[in-house]
Amino acid sequence: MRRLLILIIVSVMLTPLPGFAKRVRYKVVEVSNGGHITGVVKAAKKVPDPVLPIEIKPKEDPKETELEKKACGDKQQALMYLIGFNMGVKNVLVIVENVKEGKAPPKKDLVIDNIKCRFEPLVGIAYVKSKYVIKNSDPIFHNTSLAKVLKNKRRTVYNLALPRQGQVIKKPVRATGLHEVKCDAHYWMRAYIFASRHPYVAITDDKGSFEIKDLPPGKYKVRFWHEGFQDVVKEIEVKPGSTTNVSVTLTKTRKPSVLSRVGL
Amino acid sequence: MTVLILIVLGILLSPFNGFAQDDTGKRIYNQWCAQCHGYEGDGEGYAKEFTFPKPRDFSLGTFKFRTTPSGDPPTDEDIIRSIRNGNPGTSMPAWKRFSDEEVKALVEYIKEFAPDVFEFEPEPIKIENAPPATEEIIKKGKELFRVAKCVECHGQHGRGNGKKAWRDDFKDDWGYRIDPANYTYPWELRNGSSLKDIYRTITTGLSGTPMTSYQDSLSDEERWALAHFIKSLQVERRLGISLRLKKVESIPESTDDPQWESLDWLDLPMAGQIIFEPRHFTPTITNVRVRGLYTEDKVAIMLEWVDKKPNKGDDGMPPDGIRLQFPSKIPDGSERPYFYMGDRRHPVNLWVWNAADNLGKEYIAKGPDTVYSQQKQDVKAVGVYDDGLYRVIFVRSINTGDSEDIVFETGRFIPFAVTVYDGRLQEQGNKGVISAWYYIMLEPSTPLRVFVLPPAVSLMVFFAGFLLHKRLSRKADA
Amino acid sequence: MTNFYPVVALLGLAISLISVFRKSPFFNFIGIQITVYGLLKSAALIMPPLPGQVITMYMAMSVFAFLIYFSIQEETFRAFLEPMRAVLADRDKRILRVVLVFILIPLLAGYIAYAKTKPSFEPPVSARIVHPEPPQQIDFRGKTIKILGLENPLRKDTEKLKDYIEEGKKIYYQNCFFCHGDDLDGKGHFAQAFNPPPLPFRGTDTIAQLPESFVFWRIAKGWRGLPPGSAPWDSAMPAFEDFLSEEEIWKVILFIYEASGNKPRTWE
Amino acid sequence: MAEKSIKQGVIKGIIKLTVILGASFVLLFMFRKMLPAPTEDGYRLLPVIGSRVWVWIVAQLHLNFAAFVLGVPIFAVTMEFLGWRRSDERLDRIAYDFTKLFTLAYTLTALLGAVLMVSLPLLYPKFIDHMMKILGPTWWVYILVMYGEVFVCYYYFYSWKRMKDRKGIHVLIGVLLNVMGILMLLITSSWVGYMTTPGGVSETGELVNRWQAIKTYMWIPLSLHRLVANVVFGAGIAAAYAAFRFITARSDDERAYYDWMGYTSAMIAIGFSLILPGIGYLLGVEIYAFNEQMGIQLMGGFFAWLWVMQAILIGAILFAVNYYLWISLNKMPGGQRYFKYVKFLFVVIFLGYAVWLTPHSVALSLEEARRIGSYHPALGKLGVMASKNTAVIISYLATFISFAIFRMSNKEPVVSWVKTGQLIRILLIVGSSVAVLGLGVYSYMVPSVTRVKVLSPIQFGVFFLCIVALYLLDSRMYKGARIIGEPKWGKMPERSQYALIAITVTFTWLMGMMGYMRAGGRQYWHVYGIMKDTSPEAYLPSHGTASVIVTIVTVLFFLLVAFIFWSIMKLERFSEQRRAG
Amino acid sequence: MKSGVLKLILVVIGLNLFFTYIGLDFLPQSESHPPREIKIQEGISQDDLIVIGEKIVFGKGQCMVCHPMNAETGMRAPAIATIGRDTKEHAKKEGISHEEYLFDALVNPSKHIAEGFDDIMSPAHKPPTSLSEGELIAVAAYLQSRGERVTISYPESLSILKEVMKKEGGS
Repeated sequence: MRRLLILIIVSVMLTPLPGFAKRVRYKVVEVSNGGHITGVVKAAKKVPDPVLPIEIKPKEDPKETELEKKACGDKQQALMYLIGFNMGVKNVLVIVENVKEGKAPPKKDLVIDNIKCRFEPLVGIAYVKSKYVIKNSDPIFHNTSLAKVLKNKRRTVYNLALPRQGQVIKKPVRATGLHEVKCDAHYWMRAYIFASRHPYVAITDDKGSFEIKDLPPGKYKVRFWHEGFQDVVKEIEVKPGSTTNVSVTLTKTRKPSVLSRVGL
Repeated sequence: MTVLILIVLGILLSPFNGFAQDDTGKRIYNQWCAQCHGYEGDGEGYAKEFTFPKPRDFSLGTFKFRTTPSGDPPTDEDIIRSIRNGNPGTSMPAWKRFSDEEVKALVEYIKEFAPDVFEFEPEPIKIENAPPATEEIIKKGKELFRVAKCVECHGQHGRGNGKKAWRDDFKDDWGYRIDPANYTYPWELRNGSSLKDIYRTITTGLSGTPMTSYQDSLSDEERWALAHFIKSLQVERRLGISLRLKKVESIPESTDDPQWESLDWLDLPMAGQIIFEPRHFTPTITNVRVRGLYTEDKVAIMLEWVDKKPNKGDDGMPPDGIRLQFPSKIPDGSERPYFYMGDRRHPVNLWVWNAADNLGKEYIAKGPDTVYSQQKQDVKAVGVYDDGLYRVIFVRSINTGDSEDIVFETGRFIPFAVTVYDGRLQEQGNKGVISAWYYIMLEPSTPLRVFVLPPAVSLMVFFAGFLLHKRLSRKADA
Repeated sequence: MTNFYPVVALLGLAISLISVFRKSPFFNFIGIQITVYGLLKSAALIMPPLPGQVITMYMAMSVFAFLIYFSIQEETFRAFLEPMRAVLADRDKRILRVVLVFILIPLLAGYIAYAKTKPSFEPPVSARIVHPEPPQQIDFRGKTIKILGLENPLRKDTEKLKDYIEEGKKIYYQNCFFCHGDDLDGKGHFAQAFNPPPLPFRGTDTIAQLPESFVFWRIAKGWRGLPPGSAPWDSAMPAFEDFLSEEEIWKVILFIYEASGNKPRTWE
Repeated sequence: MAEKSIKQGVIKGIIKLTVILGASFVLLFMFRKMLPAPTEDGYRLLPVIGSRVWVWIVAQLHLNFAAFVLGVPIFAVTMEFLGWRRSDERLDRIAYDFTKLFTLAYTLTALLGAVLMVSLPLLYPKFIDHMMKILGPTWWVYILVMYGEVFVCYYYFYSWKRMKDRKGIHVLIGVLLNVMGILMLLITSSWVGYMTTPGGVSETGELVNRWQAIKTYMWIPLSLHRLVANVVFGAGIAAAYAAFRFITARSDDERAYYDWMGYTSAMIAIGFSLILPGIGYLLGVEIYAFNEQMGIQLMGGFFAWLWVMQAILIGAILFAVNYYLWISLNKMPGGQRYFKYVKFLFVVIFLGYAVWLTPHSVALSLEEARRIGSYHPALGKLGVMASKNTAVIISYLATFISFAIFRMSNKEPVVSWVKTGQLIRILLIVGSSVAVLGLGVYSYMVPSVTRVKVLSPIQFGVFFLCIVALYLLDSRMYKGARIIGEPKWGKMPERSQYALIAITVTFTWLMGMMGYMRAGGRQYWHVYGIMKDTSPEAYLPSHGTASVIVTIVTVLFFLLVAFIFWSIMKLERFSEQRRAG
Repeated sequence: MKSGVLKLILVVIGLNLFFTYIGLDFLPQSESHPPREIKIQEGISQDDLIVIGEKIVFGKGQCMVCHPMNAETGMRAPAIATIGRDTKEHAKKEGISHEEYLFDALVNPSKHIAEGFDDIMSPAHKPPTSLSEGELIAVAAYLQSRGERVTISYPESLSILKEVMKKEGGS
């Protein structure tokens, strides 16, 4: 009888809990014989990779301006459309969406390095509970502003100043979703990071191929994101122990904000 | 039977925990905050276009004024502080009227607009053992001011006119143009102007704006030194009603003549012109400083105000400028012309200077829309813009002989008012930033009676005392 | 500075208590005056400081009243005058007399004369009539509206009252709040720039004392409508007949009464 | 003077009046010929001081003397009646002295009236024609009543000695004299009432109904207010006379008599002044009823600050009265017992006066206004009518208690229920003051219309009830009480007499200022709403200029009164030598 | 006895002076003057002319029925606030003097209709408004004062008004 009593009390207590449950999106669970996804991302046609003109605005004291001109030069290869001879597109984010449960995300910090007035890497993946490691390897002042991309606004998550060369700041990864990294001192610098709770995210290599392992079986949506191409979403079915192949051709291009910032 | 009790207990309990989300927060929010911050907390209230800076959009989840490191959500005390003390320089007032419970409920309701941001428990930074302000700490701070690149946005003298501030993508997360803070005007600092406030702003940064957090890039001592230096830039604001003009031999020509620094000054708090069409609700200039002196035949008045971006009238915007207003006749009774542009029965003199042609012009105004220039121009004006600060000197002879001009007299309270224009916001004509009537007084040489009367009075009192003494002592002996 | 005044008040009290025991009404009088002055000045701790003019008035009255009080009974009056008489007349008090009567008091009188005659840099403060009497009627965009005895027409249809107040709130926060304050306490964003400062609507001294048609006249005519006694040339109150319609003005009046928790005065 | 026969005295009086009236008519006729024609909108401007200021001074002097001449007889007749009933020779002597006072003052009042009668038609011909057209007949009635008044007055004075045995009839004559006085008061009040709140006339000023023109809004309340004010003023002048004689008295018994006379007249003055605020309130209500805007202008607009001045003056009067009563405790055997209450009463009146003095809107300098906003929370609270009413009532209550203490200080109650009697008294005092204070505080929370219409009258009611109850209680408790000793009349320090004179001077000055406000009520009109004042002096003078003019009037008035007092003393000395010689 | 009377006089004079001091120093010193009766006759100043004009426009003339103070959408006649400047430009375009244009606008309004408005105004000197010549000049002066320097004055502008009246063939 008492057990019944406890059960009811707990159930009553739980009623408001779904309010909290909603927040816990991803349950870490042991995946015995998960399925795998591999594939190649190709571009429909060769798109020339633009060159970003760099214009150093005069600083308060002229010595600084010279230093900055020497460090950053006057133009920079955008490295936006890296399309191999097999039309494979590099730096495409492959994101498996609405994953309810799966392996725990790896403990791997993402290093974001300000080097030669550009962010290294251009596209990266960060995992919740590990850290961003923001480095400034240039002799000049950088400030890294990392913000989550919303519909037409951006929510700043971190906004850190790195005045000295070799400076390193570590910050925990908390907010998930696609983030855009900018430097308020140099308007042409950019980087894109996808922070995720689960390991089922991948970046295509220079041949455009990628591989995601040990997915619990089930129906998923896979999103292919590239800064220069429109997003493409594919429905897939993962069967235990098998590898499903997903290949996509990116056709419609789009103009990322950095180009308008540099005036192209 | 017990099952029945249990079910009843269950029903009873469920509304109880429903109680936690009762609606005092919502009621207060909708009654006193929604008109600016919007009923959905997205900053789209109907008072939005009458405020500058724009009301906070809570739904985006980014909070500028925090005691927590960059990336963390604000603590409840942070939001309570913003509600309780308001933000200087904005139209967010200090809400003292609500009880603590009400404010707590209000904070809970506000946090509901961006729930995912508040999932983590933030731990605020520690602000203690602030070193005392010493000469070399401030010098160190000045050095850091350059190293940490504050100069780029805040300018050499911290007036918020750094070169980088003028790129068109210098926006905040909400998509509005934003100006770097002007450290010299403490009453404009949104996050507070005390040493601790400045230290806190440097350490946590204002996320959502280009103001970065230096918590990791500068050590505590460095940040305290920087805070001390910034605090030392703050100007002492002297609000008052009248200004004395000293008599000197000759009027210094250039604006940075040290003689001007030695003079007494008066600060005029400015407000947008909201009385006549076109009304101006969102001015940026909040203060004009007035100094003055006079010689045997000339009067010179220097006006000083901070304008973060100079508009010379050649960039498609109207030029920056200033207008000094005097009644055309020193009023004897208490009757005066209307404080903005006079009225039909009491015309006013306008001394106008603008950055485009940098010379003084004289106008007569009998109301906001009847202004015409004078045939005989007697006012000379020279203006200089240096690192964010406009300094304009108007010089005119005390009696120009022109019937329409005011004749200055020593020892009399002469009303004056100021209208200032910042070209960047298309301010011209009636769309400007105005002040109320204030007074200048040409300090008279102390009149004779000040030397004659007091000794006479004390002599008389002495004599009366003596007389009393004589009478009483005679009575005492008798 | 202000927390120094309670000490002054206590000092005065001590003097008068001692003098009551030593039976010298003169010092008792001095003690009481100091106490009164200390109390008046230390009122600034619990509320905004009393203006200068009011303190001088109260002090003058207190000196006059206590002088009378000590002159009621013959012996007390004689005892009261005794110290003064002694200083002026007695032989043994010669040095005190020379110092006090022949040096200090004349100098003090001279200083007061100097303070009064030296050119003061405080401009003349002219008392302003805050609630001038309203005109009998005003013409509002060509239509004459009778002010005396007029009630707010919108207050009658009660079921639409809620929406009127809501619309009034919208009008208030688009035309008035930057001077009269978000919380209707007269501390808006522009309040500090205008002299006289904008009126607060909270408290029992402003709109609580006024009928709604008076407030309508003030809003419609703004500074233009004020009689000379109320210094219209300083008032920054715009004439809202140029910006708002008649109904909008009535609605904003409904709102400011509702939000400030005051009841309008009815025409008796 | 008393030896003349009644007939001779009366004829002398009538001749004097006819001579003055005749002379003024002749003068008027001559001047009208000699002086240049008035401007076309009907004004002649007096060169130096301006015609308005001249008429203001003469009218106010004439008014002061009229109040004196109409107030004192009421006071004299009551004294004679009491003297007759209680066969107290002193009361009779005082009545005789007062009659002497106002008989002498008659000539001066008549002279001033004549000057006024000449200057008004000359300086404001058009206005006087209009007034004669509307209220002409009342003017002739006025002259008739004046003759009646003079006849009865002289008869009443000269028959004093002869009709010693037929006192009843003599008192009746006195009453008739007063009736005449009141009639004159009514007639003159109707003129002023018509000017400020006109009635019975068409828009363009044609007469519609003369009775309506007389019976205007302001007529009765103004007459009532003036009647009571006259009594208070008459008693005040009598007190001043007594003080003057006390200072100049040579012998002790003379000093004792005039001390007693000063005390009685001062108490009567203050007794009647208790009613004045009530009637003033009535007058205010009638003005509001006539025209809302005039009411607001008097209460809240241009004249708002004058009420602060009134507060200062009445406060000073109350202070002086209490001071006089407390000093007179010295001369009462057994008065020492009550001195411990004096401290308490002093504090109450001091605080009441402080609250009363707090101005509602204070002239703040800019910094103060910026710091505390244009309203000082505490001062704002004290400056409002609610607190002022409460302060007035509490101060009057304290004055009454000082009076009661004085009256019973030399008596010992012998009635059985003394203990309960004292208890009741304390209960009454504490109870009523708590009630008044409670009502005062409550009236803050209540909308202003209930405060004005309901709470203030209740406060006044509680106050009156308490006073009446105290009075009855004391008279019952002290019936047949043991007298510790007769009050040593005459043993008063000179300062107390200055207090008496201060009361009268303040009261006269206040009358002058209130006249300025009543006249100001009709702003720029001769007759409000009907006849515009288009003369260059049509503006309302500032309170400062008004104070200066009122001071000139008051000083002139007291010079003339001093002349009367001096001439009475001279006559008495002369008749003494003749009797002694 | 002598010193007693002296003190007496002192008290009387002293009190009076004290009350005068309060009256002069303590109370606000403001006189209230009657509203100035200004009539349109020879030698009237331009300012008074404008004041009368304004009274007529906002009062008897009933102009506010169609002419709003500030330009607003859907207004049936030009806004008054800037009418002085607007009519000056139209007059320059039409090549006639500003005064003539203003009188025309009042006496025969249909002659110059600003674009975007239609011909709905009745002549101001005819019933129902039936303004006198002096009043017409006053109104014209007020309209000119809204944005331009006033050149109209009484009686100098009478000649222009008469001439405009003749042309219109009016009374």
